[in-house]
Amino acid sequence: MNGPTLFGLCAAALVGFGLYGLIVNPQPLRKIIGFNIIGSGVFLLFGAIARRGAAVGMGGDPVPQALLITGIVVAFSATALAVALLLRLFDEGGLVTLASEAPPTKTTADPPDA
Amino acid sequence: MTMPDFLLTASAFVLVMVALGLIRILRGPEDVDRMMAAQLLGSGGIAALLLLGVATEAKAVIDVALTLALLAAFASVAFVQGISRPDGDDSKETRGE
Amino acid sequence: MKIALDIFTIVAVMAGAFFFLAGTVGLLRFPDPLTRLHALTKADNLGLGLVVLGLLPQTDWPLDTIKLVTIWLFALLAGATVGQLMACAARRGGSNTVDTLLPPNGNTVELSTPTYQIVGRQPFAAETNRVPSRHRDADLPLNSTALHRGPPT
Amino acid sequence: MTLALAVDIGLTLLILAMAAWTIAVRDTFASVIGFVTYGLLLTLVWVRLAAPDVALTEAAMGGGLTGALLIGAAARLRSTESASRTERPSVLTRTLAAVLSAAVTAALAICVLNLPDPAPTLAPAAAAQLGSTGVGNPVTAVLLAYRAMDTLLEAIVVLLALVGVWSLAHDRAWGGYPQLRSHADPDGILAYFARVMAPVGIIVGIYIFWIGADFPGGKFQGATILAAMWLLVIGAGLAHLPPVSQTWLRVLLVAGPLVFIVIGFAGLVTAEAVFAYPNGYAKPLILAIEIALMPTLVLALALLVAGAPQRMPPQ
Repeated sequence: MNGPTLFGLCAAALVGFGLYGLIVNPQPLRKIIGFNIIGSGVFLLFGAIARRGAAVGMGGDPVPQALLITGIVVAFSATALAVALLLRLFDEGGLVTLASEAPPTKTTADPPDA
Repeated sequence: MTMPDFLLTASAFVLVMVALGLIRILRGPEDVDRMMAAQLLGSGGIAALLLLGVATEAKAVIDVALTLALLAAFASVAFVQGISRPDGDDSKETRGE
Repeated sequence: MKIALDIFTIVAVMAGAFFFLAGTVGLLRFPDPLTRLHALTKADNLGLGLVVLGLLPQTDWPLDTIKLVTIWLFALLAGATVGQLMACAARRGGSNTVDTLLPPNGNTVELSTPTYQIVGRQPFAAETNRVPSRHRDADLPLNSTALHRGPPT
Repeated sequence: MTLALAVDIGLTLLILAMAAWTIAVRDTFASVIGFVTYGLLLTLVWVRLAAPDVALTEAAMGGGLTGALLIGAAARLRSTESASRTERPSVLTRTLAAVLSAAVTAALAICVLNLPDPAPTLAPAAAAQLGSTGVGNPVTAVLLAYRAMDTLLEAIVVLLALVGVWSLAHDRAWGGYPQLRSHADPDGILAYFARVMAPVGIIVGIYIFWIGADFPGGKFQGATILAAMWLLVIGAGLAHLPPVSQTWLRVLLVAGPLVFIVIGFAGLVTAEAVFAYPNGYAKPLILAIEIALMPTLVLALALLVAGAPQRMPPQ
């Protein structure tokens, strides 16, 4: 057992945890968090693979590392968009639910004037 | 025991301490208590990171710790604001634009 | 000279590690948020500070030294600010005391959207039950005896 | 080496415990705190995996900005907590989910244990070309020289996400001010904190950006720090976010990708291919792209956290 293998296994477990949370947690914000944990698990797996590619004096393969940075930024953007969608849903009805028999929503609310 | 070994041991010790402090995150009872544990993890993590970085002579780790210190402070402030704000609604705000 | 600096590093780092131990024990054992906060700041300020101090002789002058000291100053500044804000939040009874932040008449808050009042208000009433009544006075002056009233939890 | 492995094992256990708790805890607010803590631990793991560039990104994005984003949402959605709890899925669903998750974990673990040995790597190829870019940090060289298209698309993704967030505004708030406003006393402790922290933070952000060419760091990490400092100043009540209809804001937001595209396609004329840099000009051109992307990223990241416009624009 060495460091990269250990963290690779850790990453596999994280993907599992995140997937379970994504399915089971009813609140959409929790689903977003679960999704982020899946994402970080995938990143970590990728990072462990990058670490295994250490050569010519570099601590790891720089190509996966560069892709990881891209991935983290894109994951943040996606999270921000998801959160914005969620908040808009909340503004519409005051409730946030993904249940099929959603309670009747009130009329569209207008934002206050500045 | 050489210097890197000592620093690595110290780093592991601080991490263990912080890990025990995380029990407070599990127990709560209030969000403030959880935040304190997160704050402890923040400073403990920075200390462990610095010890680790100096032990392995990885210069970049100091920059990581610097970033962590900045952003951990930012996140803590965002958290306290979130806690003292019931639903994020700000219509009680009196200062106009 | 090298040996003297190394001994200094060892002593300072061990002292810093001790304060992390103290902070953890305090965080786990102290009875209420305000005393726990007291323990936390020891780990924050002294623990990290002594570790940084101990590492100074092992790093290169000047850039790394400046960075290390800056990290500690950030931690001090953030610890002091967040500590005060957290103490305010803890004094109000933590995050669940929605009612303490509402105006005295209780039920009419001008929320930005009419919908919030109908749907969004309901759970608040349920939350209210969890708050000890003596924590409901939101506007006590900071230096009042209120600071000493935290209930053992 | 065994000592280092012990640290790794401890870190792994800590991360797994934190992730499990973040998933399992009832309260959403507590879950967000758990997630930020988890991000902090991941930063340590990236350092252990010898990826300081990724560690910097994770420290800035994972803990800081994502934490602020989620905490704002959790605070606003707090009133929906108890309604959501009633929707807890049945035992059957949970069992099936657990089985599925365990199966995915097992499959991934088998893959990890059967990775090819010796591991394939592009490090020698990257090292061989490093000299021709004039950049010292291989990760930056990969981001801006060999895989420049990825980086361009990434900046555009951030921009598109921002457009998506803005398009969620109510009709009346269209082009108006984002929600984020301060409750802080402008003479209070938070204002003091922001006054001291923000200038130093801005210097650190620019420093992290600047050293990115030769050492771990770069525009994404630096931009995240600067965005966080801007949000801090706003949160302390010392400044306001501009309405999103401001022309200067929109110009700055598109300027970065535009410069990137122009330089990229200029490669068609000056060098042989799109996103190729003419000999000897690689470093200044990479620098020009980074500097142009910087304001775009700072504004876009901060405004992503601020969310959709909620208040009307000035008449």
